[in-house]
Amino acid sequence: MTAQTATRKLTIAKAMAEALSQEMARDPDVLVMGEDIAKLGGVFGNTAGLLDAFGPERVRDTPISETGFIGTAVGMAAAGMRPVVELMFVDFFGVCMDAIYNLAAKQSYFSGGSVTCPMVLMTSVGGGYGDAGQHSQCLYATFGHLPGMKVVIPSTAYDAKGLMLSAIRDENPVIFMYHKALQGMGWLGTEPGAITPVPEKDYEIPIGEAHIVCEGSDITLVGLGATLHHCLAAAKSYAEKGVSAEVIDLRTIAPLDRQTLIASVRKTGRLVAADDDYLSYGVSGEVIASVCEAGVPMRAPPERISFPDIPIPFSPALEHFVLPNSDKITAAVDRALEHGDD
Amino acid sequence: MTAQTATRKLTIAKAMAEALSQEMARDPDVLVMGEDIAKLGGVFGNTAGLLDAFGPERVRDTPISETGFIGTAVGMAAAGMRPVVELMFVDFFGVCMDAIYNLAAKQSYFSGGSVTCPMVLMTSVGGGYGDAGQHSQCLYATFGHLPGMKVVIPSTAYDAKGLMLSAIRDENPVIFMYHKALQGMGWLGTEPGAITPVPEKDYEIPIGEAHIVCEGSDITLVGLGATLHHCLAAAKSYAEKGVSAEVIDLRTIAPLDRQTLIASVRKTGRLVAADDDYLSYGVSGEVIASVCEAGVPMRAPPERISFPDIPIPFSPALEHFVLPNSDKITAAVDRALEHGDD
Amino acid sequence: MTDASTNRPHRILMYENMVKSRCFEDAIKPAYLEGKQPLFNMAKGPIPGEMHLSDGQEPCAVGVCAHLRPEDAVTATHRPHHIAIAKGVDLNAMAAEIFGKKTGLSGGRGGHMHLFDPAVNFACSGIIAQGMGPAVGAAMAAKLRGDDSVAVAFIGEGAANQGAFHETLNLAAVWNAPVIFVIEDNSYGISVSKADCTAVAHNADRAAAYGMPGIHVENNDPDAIYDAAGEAIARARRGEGPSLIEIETTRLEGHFMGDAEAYRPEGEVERLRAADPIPVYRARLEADGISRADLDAAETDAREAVGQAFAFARESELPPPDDAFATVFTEGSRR
Amino acid sequence: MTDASTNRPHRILMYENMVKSRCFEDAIKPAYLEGKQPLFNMAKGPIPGEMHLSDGQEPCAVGVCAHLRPEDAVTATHRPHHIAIAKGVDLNAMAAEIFGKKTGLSGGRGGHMHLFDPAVNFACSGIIAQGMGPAVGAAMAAKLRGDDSVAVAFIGEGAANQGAFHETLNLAAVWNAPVIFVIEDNSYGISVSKADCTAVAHNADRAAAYGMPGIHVENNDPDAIYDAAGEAIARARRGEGPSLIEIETTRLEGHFMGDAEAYRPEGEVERLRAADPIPVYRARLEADGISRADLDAAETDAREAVGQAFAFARESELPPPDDAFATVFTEGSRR
Ligand SMILES: Cc1ncc(C[n+]2csc(CCOP(=O)(O)OP(=O)(O)O)c2C)c(N)n1
Ligand SMILES: Cc1ncc(C[n+]2csc(CCOP(=O)(O)OP(=O)(O)O)c2C)c(N)n1
Ligand SMILES: [Mg+2]
Ligand SMILES: [Mg+2]
Repeated sequence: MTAQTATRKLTIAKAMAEALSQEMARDPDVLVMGEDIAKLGGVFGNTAGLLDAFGPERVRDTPISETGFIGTAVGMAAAGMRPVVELMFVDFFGVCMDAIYNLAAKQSYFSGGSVTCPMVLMTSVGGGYGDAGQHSQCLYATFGHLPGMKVVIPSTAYDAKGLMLSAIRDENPVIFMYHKALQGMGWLGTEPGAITPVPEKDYEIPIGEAHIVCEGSDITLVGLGATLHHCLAAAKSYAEKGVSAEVIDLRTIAPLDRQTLIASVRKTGRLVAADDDYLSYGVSGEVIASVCEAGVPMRAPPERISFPDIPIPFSPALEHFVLPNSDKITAAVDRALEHGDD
Repeated sequence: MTAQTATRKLTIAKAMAEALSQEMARDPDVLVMGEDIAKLGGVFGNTAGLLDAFGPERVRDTPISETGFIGTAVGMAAAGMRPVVELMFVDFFGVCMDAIYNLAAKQSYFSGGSVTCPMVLMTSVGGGYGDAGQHSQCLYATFGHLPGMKVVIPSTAYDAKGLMLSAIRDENPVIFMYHKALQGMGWLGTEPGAITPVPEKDYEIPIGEAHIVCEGSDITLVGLGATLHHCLAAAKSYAEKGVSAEVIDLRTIAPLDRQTLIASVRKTGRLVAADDDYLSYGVSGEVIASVCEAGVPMRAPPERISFPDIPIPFSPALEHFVLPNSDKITAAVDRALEHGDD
Repeated sequence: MTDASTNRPHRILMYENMVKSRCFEDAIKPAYLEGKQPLFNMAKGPIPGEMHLSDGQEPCAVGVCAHLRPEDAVTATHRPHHIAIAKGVDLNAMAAEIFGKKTGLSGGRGGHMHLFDPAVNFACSGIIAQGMGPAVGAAMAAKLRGDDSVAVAFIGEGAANQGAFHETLNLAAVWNAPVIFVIEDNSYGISVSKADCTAVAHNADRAAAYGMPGIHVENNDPDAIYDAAGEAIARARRGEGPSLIEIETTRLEGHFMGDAEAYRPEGEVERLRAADPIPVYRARLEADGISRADLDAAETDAREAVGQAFAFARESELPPPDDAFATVFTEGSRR
Repeated sequence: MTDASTNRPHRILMYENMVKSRCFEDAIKPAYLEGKQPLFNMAKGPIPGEMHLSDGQEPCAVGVCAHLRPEDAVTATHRPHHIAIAKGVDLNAMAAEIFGKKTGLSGGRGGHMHLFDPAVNFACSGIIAQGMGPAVGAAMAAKLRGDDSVAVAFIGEGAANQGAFHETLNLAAVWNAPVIFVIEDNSYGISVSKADCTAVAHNADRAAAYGMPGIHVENNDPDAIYDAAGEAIARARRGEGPSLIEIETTRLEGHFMGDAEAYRPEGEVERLRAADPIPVYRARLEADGISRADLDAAETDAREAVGQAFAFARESELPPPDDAFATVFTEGSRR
């Protein structure tokens, strides 16, 4: 069993479902709500099997009423339950953001800590499969910018399970973003690097800590979700050329682990940050600003690879031209490496 | 008349109302909709007099249905009208953001430019008067981050009229943010510097261009709305000390005028950016990132003064402690000036 | 159905809470204007920000809350004082919160639109209709735990045109949640009259769109409200699901303090004040034979409680500035 | 009321558009699966992304749109093909858009959920109920300009639980907008049945909450839909305001292509297919004496138009990558 466990590989979808299932078995206050999460098991597979295991009281399909059921989850959380709700695509935040950022995220503060809001909002992010401008966005910074909620995004199945268990047990609202290009649904295609061994045992991954995926001395590459894998691919190609890149997975967008970023760039003196959210007022810009305001000496100007400030186009001929990828990261690294030690 | 005009001073509220009134007289397609904008003339005075002048067909009070009436405005705009709608407080974006960012902002792109969306969304921002966490936010970056809309914020009555005329005539959705601390409603108190001479004539202020309010050589101070006035106060105090600060008013958040920022810091070598929106993934961070990624040589680490990543507290004892002000900017400038030319 | 006219203890308590609520608002008025005169500036004085008074709407609060237990949840709006008082929110901590003091319900972080008292399950919000979801959630939590407590969401008639109204009523009905939605129809949303923005004469009729009972209560009548709420709450406790109650009430003050109210028709305020529910209710109670002594005692108790609360609020310290950074997140996690 | 049974030109056109729509979907199916086999991967092939087919819902589109002029606006949903075709959207440009080609309606930027054709005032959206506001806006623009054109918003029954539904119906009623809201009730929102998420049996009954007529049309019947829509649209053109029409229809395919449909009860699809509205309607037309020749001709025209459109789409070029940056903003301004 343990032998099999050690080598057992899961997709992020299955890792999320396992974390939910294990926590629901452990904690009777946990329940799951959202569109198509019960009978269907979730459009993206992350609630598969829960209805059969825990029944319709604790695994609830909802009407297409995001404001209604997210607000309802906040009331359940205030009453001591631990709801996990799904917003099918993060693109839909516009119909329900008030219940998230003005209600859930501020309940602890407005009540001086006397009323808590332990809830998880799971939501799918990312494009690259031709789903166009209302079903392919990431919106990391949209959530990271607003106080009172924690925001996490796993880049592997291992992280997905550990972050989900931490998220459910956290006393605060946690936005759990899962990337469609990593999810492991056959019909979506998947980055193989996201499918990893996942222990069956209970384990947590701390929220608020970035993860140094590989250490390096010449340049710091920062990514999250899908772009983490692009960074790893780029790092690999440079390793062959004898260039040592340090790759950091943000894992948590809010609160942002600035110390880890600053320490890394202090060491390497070069920074390339990559994310697939819109560029302006975005994740990679915040990474660059955080490092620069700390006065870290740089050997080259920091660079960012993000999605440009345009709606996401449908045609693959257009979408793949503008999406971040490892080639774009490599080009930025090349530019950074051209700068010697001045 | 012209003599009087030259010296005539207006508040931002009156300048907005004058721009609306003049454009409604000039262009029959312009109409105004929102909560309490007709009979009441707008909670913040920016639509005063319009109902009497143009009647209930073109000046429409709405139900408390932001998604409904903003979506309606998009349909009107697609049909060739030029609606100006009010979202009373930007804090309410959460109940209607879909109609703004996913509908209005993407109509041109989704239609390949064959359907336009010439509409203005006026919305009040800012705190400092004890209105607490759901009525004091700025959310500049929340709007600036999402593509397809232009975002402007005037710091003076002169700018308010010129930006409003440009916004109404623009073929695209323009978010017009007006700051309550600058609005000039007696009951809100007002920064005197925002009340300026305003020509009665028709004039536009270009959207997308930052404004160098005063030139300087030792440090660049960047602000917008209320913090622009804090920057000017700080600059004044340094002028007396023989330190020459260049002060830039962003005026437009999206598209951001990076060239002007970069050119200024190339000249001064020092940067302090200040805004009253939340810090992380915010306006000042984007200013810093944009300058640093351009490889501008700096004589000191760039600094930002923003609202911390916390909900806005009610008690004045708390709110005024965390709000940006000219003292905080001055302290940052002092730190920057300590750094010599290394 | 309860016969309110014979239910003396409730009626005296209801009257006392109506008076207490009005005394509270009467105490707010001068305090709010301190430092705001001669030129009214919302930022100034011991109580900055917007101030939404509940004068005239007391019957809605007391008639409904008379049926509630501490464990029953109530969510209210930007105009929350009368409801908070009727639900039994700690009056000292509530007053202190409105003064932005350390001893306030949330240590001065929330202010008058953000009053939270978990001891009696009360919360409110400054966003129109935002409290409706949380009320459904509190009701579902009770249902899932198998106890018979209920939740009540108070909203104004203006909120009945907000999308959240539709989504939460439908969800409550589909899930058969023990929740009661109470509309305080004071016929205005700021300056916009109900008639100018609502497609039906009575919002109670909208209940049919969700297959739930819709009750329309006229004349701002505390006893009629008490009876209607009693039935709806008993129904919810029996597991028979949600109800919608629409109450015709009156807003005797402006939308918020400082409102010039130019949008009101000639003489409206005078007409409404002439029907002030507090003297009207006292007269009825006397006519029904409740002794003046009992009613005077109730008034005295109410006045004293409010006096104490404001004294406590004034004496309390402002929070230390660093408190601004506390309680953004709740520490710890369930292990 | 129009007597549809004698209104032959409309009925043949309606039949032709039903067939054209079905042919279009039948042409999509194999094209969509190209490159997605053996392992179905949505990202692959000439048509990536989600694909929501309208098989079975053709009567809703043709019965309503038969009454519309090019200047009448229509907003549709994520499942738009049948409606776009019935409204007269350029078939070549529509097919090319779905293939992501330069010659597409928006040059490949929008894809199948974002079809815009200003020539016939058609638009659709991937966000549930998002099109309802724009329909009210188009209707108000017509009203303010004083012409008698109308707007129609098509939604699914699942969208009737979204807040935007409530807000837009209320606003349309308050402003007496010439707009018709049409619910295509195919009894599913993805996997969730209407019964499991809707508090009323008939969404048409919700019209009463907005003081507007609510019409329930049974049996996916093109003629009944034609009649109901005719009245509602005439009413709107006469300035008598909005209506809500709810149509019982059927979704013969999955929610999107690739949907395993395990949530369907045993034999449901077979039962629905047995009542496929296209052969049913053809049989009725024949019984009513419309000649087979006329109907065959209509089918042939439909098939040819679709064949041409797909040929055009396939032959067209992909857009140059830089097109991604164009039309984010419309240049110029009104001077
Ligand atoms: C979503 C949202 N829109 C607008 C507002 C601004 N606003 C505050 S109170 C109010 C009027 C509310 O009317 P009603 O619901 O009848 O409550 P009342 O003030 O009459 O008690 C409005 C429009 C808000 N707080 N939230
Ligand atoms: C606001 C929003 N929530 C959820 C979704 C995801 N979604 C897409 S289609 C759909 C089901 C819609 O059901 P219905 O309105 O009945 O239309 P149908 O698919 O049956 O044509 C859902 C939930 C969405 N696109 N927008
Ligand atoms: Mg009201
Ligand atoms: Mg459906």
